[in-house]
Amino acid sequence: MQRDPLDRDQRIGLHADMLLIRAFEDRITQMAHEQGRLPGMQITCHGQEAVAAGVVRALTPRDVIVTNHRSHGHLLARGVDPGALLAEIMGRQGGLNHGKSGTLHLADPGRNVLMTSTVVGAGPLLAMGAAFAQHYRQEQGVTCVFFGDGAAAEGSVHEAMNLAAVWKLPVLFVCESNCWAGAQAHKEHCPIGEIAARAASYNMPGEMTDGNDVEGVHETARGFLEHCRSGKGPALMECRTYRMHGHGEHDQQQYVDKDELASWAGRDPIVRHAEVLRRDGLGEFMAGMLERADQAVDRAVAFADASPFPPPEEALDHLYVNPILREG
Amino acid sequence: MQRDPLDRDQRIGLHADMLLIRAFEDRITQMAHEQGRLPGMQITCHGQEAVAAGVVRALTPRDVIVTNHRSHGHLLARGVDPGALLAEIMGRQGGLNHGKSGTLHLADPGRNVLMTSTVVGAGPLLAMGAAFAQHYRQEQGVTCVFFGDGAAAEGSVHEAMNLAAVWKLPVLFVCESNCWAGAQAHKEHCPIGEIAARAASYNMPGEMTDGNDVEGVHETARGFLEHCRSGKGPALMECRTYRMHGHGEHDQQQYVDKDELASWAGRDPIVRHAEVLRRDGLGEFMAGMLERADQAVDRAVAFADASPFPPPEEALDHLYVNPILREG
Amino acid sequence: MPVKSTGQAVAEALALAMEMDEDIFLAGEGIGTSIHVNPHLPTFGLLERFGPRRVRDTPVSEAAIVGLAVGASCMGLKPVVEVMFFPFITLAADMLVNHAAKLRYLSGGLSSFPLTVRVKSGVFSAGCQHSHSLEAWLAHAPGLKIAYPSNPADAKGLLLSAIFDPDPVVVVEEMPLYWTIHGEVPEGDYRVPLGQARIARQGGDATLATYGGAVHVALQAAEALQAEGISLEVIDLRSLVPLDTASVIASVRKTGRFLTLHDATRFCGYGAELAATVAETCFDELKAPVRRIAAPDIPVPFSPPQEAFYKPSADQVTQVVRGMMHAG
Amino acid sequence: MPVKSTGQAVAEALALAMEMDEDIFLAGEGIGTSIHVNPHLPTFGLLERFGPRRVRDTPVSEAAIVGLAVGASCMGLKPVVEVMFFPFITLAADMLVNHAAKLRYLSGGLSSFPLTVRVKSGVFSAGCQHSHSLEAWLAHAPGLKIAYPSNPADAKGLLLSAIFDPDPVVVVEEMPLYWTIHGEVPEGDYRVPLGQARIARQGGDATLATYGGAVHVALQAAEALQAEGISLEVIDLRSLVPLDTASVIASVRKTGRFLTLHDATRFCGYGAELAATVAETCFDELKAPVRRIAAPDIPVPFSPPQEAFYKPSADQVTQVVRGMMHAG
Ligand SMILES: Cc1ncc(C[n+]2csc(CCOP(=O)(O)OP(=O)(O)O)c2C)c(N)n1
Ligand SMILES: Cc1ncc(C[n+]2csc(CCOP(=O)(O)OP(=O)(O)O)c2C)c(N)n1
Ligand SMILES: [Mg+2]
Ligand SMILES: [Mg+2]
Repeated sequence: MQRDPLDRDQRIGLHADMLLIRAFEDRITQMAHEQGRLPGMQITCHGQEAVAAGVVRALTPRDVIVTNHRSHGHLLARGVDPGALLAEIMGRQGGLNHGKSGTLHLADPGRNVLMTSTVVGAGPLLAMGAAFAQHYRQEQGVTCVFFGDGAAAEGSVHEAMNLAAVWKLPVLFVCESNCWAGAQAHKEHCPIGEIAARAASYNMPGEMTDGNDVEGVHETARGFLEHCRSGKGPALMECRTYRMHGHGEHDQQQYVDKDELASWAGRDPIVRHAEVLRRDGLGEFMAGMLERADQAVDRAVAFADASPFPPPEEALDHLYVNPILREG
Repeated sequence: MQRDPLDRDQRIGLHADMLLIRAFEDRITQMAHEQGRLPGMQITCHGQEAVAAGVVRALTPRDVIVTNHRSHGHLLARGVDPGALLAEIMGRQGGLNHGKSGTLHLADPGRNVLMTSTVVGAGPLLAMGAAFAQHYRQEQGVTCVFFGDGAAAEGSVHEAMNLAAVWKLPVLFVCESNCWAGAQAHKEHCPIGEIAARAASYNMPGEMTDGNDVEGVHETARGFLEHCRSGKGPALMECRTYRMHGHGEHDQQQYVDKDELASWAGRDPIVRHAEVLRRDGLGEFMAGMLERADQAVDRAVAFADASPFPPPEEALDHLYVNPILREG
Repeated sequence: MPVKSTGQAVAEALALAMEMDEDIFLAGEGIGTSIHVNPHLPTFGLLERFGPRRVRDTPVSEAAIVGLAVGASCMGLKPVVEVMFFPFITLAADMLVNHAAKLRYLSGGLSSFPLTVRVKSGVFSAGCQHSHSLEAWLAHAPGLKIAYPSNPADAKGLLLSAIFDPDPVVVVEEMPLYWTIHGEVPEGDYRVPLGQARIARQGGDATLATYGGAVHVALQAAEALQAEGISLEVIDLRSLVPLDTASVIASVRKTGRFLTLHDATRFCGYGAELAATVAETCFDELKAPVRRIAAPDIPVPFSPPQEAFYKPSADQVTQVVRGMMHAG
Repeated sequence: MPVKSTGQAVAEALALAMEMDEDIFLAGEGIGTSIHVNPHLPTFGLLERFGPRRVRDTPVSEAAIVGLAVGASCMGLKPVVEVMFFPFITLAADMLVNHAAKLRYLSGGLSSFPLTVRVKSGVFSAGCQHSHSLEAWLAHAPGLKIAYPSNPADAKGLLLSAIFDPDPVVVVEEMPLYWTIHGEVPEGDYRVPLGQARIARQGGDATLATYGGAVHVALQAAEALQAEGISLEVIDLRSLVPLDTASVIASVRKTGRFLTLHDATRFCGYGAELAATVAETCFDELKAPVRRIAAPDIPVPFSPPQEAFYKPSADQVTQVVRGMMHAG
């Protein structure tokens, strides 16, 4: 497929997204170590920002996102308000989901970040259903689902790919292959060493890409999205990357080889992209970007801190559209 | 792999197995149309006998079989007593499983027909577990699981193949690809047209074979069993065949193309094999075989008819090894 | 009013709903092309009438069937999907309980899931992997609503309410009722609201609450008791969630005696909830202890006399009621 | 006796069992190599001690984990597998309920399934896809046994009984107890028989039956009530199936008042079974209506004040008991 090359604004935009994600998550990391500041566990995509930025920037507004426990990047790249995001992570009333979700199921249906499940492997099934609706209504939308390499072991992922392929539904399956599933290394759960190889058995295109190359990810995503949009059915894109902060901020990563970690640190997607931009004479456009990202995060923290906790009894709200009244 | 060619006794044995299965099931067909004679539905493997005979004859006694709703052939080829089998189908006390199972979950653990599930797609998971035990104990056994092409759409089958492959468990996955899953044609549930293609994505050998060629099936099974037995992990064998009697005896097959059915009738595995044997000068060894099969079935019917129904209150038995006593 | 079978009433509701609303589609295994040719089956003729866009046969993938409904409903469609038999609900349990039921809550009320799952229950000579009444499971999953009709009019009216309800509803259809129970069915857009029980028979001495096919067993028992001068009030709950607690309690306040009846097993069955609710609420009015009639705590056995033993009978009901009359 | 944490007690039971019997192996997600380094976790150190043959990290495949146990146990091994969190039991529900629980029955008693499933429950700031107490589901599945310890000694003793029980047992471990509850643990092969409740505190005015972490809430309430002159008997059920009905009833006969407490939601919860049983059996002895204290019928909310609202408190217990004292 022949596509227009990325223009300057697009390239700069990709970089800005990655910087915002990194800045936001660095603050999460910091806050996670302040006792009592953040309830529950914190899961960042530190090191994987290129996947979020590269794929999400390739979507149109009517395209739908389904994501998982490692969702900050997807949400921020989609333009979700960092304040509402952080407030949700903190369980506040002003959070995206009024504190019902917390850190693990962050969703912003208004921006078509339609559903988020922390049941590993569930996302692809939900996405298949959303894509069915797009197909049924003959809309031009595609549903893009992010899932981990570990998730690919779940039966649900197979069922989703199979049905999407049989019915030619517009699903872009994006596997963020970050070398780990919890404390389990990729080869311990995946006998062939890659997930993308499965695409052939569903008669859909599939490809392994360098997940730390934001422009490459973006290009690949654009190609696959065209495929999906043109009625040819789903596609599978695997992005090889690395989970730099362990499974979550509580993870000490004792089981991770230090050299491996260091080698991936040397491939940091932001540093790499900054070099590329500078090489291409675009260095000046990065000026002030970091500061702006930090300021956005400062505002988010201020907003979230100022947001009260929701009243306890509002725990009863939001379950049904037509509530059930029960005594007892 | 170089294997000894089949000797005469083996070839005749394969034929005898197919004849017994056909005779047994023809009687089932007949009885199914006698109102009130057989409780529940009847599912035959008419047309698929070559898979049962070909694969099961390739197993050693210590190899384990896990089967599904279409199990008569697997059981009979394994040497299960036709009388106990029929009695179970009729819900009698003298049945294989004392009437608890009935027609759908026929199992004979004493002959290593270890488990039978009629939850489509469950067998491969059970087989993976049984093979784990063989592997754990470093026995030489292989677990052979029969499942349908339709079953391959279930997530459970993916999970079973993936784990068996990662752990290199001795499972022979045998997909009886009989062109239908209920009233759904193969292409409606399988985007690539074959299940065997998936083997590659699990890094295991896989092959599509002619499921109506009993000697070919047998050879292929022997090869894959050697692979499994040698510690190299699982294998996937797909046998292309046809479900001649519809899903069950109650199925009128309105949705089946008559020409297709006729064309497969022309490929009947028993007729084909008889021709091969005759061609190879072994015709004389088939003399009386049909009669012997029929007599075995006559004896089975007599046994089953004579077996009483189990006492109603014995419905309470066999649930736990250490029963739970409950009031109420 | 025309007299219809329960199966025809379901089919009528499905057809009517699809005519009324283009956002409604059906999906499930064998709902379009079926191995059965039976005009009393609930999707009989719908594929021919509405075409394959709206009546979709799925692969054997229960998680995908419900996942499809969850995803598509979040996009605003109103999916009506079928899970063939109740035990297979286990394969879709994650999608139902962790997704259909929870995603609205997790979103903080931003999303909704107007989906309907139809599932067939009942005991029909197929053994325990096809028959297993798990309504108590669903009722214990906040976020779902559950309807369980006993006759054609309710089957139509409850299903239409379910389909147009903005929340996820599971409608349990007891398969044998499709062809055994006929009755008058109001024409047009007839709805039975979820959460309103029906007094199936008035009585003054004891209240029996039940649902589904067991309603007919209860009515038979009531008839027999009448001859002995005992007057049993039979409540057909129709909807298990929301439960019409008020009607049950009002009846018990009148009769002073309460018992429950269902084909599901006893321990932790739906009858426990009913009995507990009445015991909590009607302490002063009860003249005898509450009683529960249910299947014994075993899987459904196959052998016909044992299957009959499993299923609670009208005799059991009369015996228990007689005992309650003597108690106080 | 040495004092241990609940997590250490579990680890001790696992280690002891594995030393005693070579047929025992462990499998689950992250049970060997873990993202957590915490000596109070129940499989801490076991991989190092027993090696990867017997302590097996699995891919993220819950159906496969339980399928592994079913298949391996049918071959005579005694698998002890872990499903990480209770909501993920839904993904293994078919394997548990239609296979582990039913296959022995279906075989007519020819097979047995001496497997143990450990599953973590509890509320721990992760929201409703990680926290959902489904013990009532398991208790409603004939063929399973269920243990639910509240303290280190029982955690060890029940687990050892479960592992060596010839039937499938699910042991529910409330995760927060691992590190919050310490106690004396008998050394060596200490077993607590399944089906024997423990009087956690003697009392004469009312009987409260509960299990797991809620036992500590009940004891706290009992202490507070003592100050008011109300004496609450607290029964720690320890095993939900079999239920020690006799001990519960004996206590109610003594006190004349009965209430239940659990963290699971109320409607169709385990408390319904308890309340119904007592209402049926102790009609003449009850001085006040039975009462159930449970979580409201909502998913577990994330926001800390709402999570606290969800979980039944000692205050709720004291209030209800006070009310019962006034009632009669
Ligand atoms: C069904 C299910 N099983 C287990 C878990 C626990 N869990 C959370 S994340 C995770 C690892 C997932 O790995 P992967 O899919 O590769 O995603 P990553 O965390 O690497 O982004 C596990 C096992 C879960 N949330 N859901
Ligand atoms: C989990 C589950 N879903 C649905 C069914 C109903 N069912 C029984 S057999 C069958 C078709 C299976 O097709 P296939 O696996 O190809 O086997 P075949 O009948 O062709 O031998 C279906 C859908 C079932 N038994 N289990
Ligand atoms: Mg990963
Ligand atoms: Mg088939």
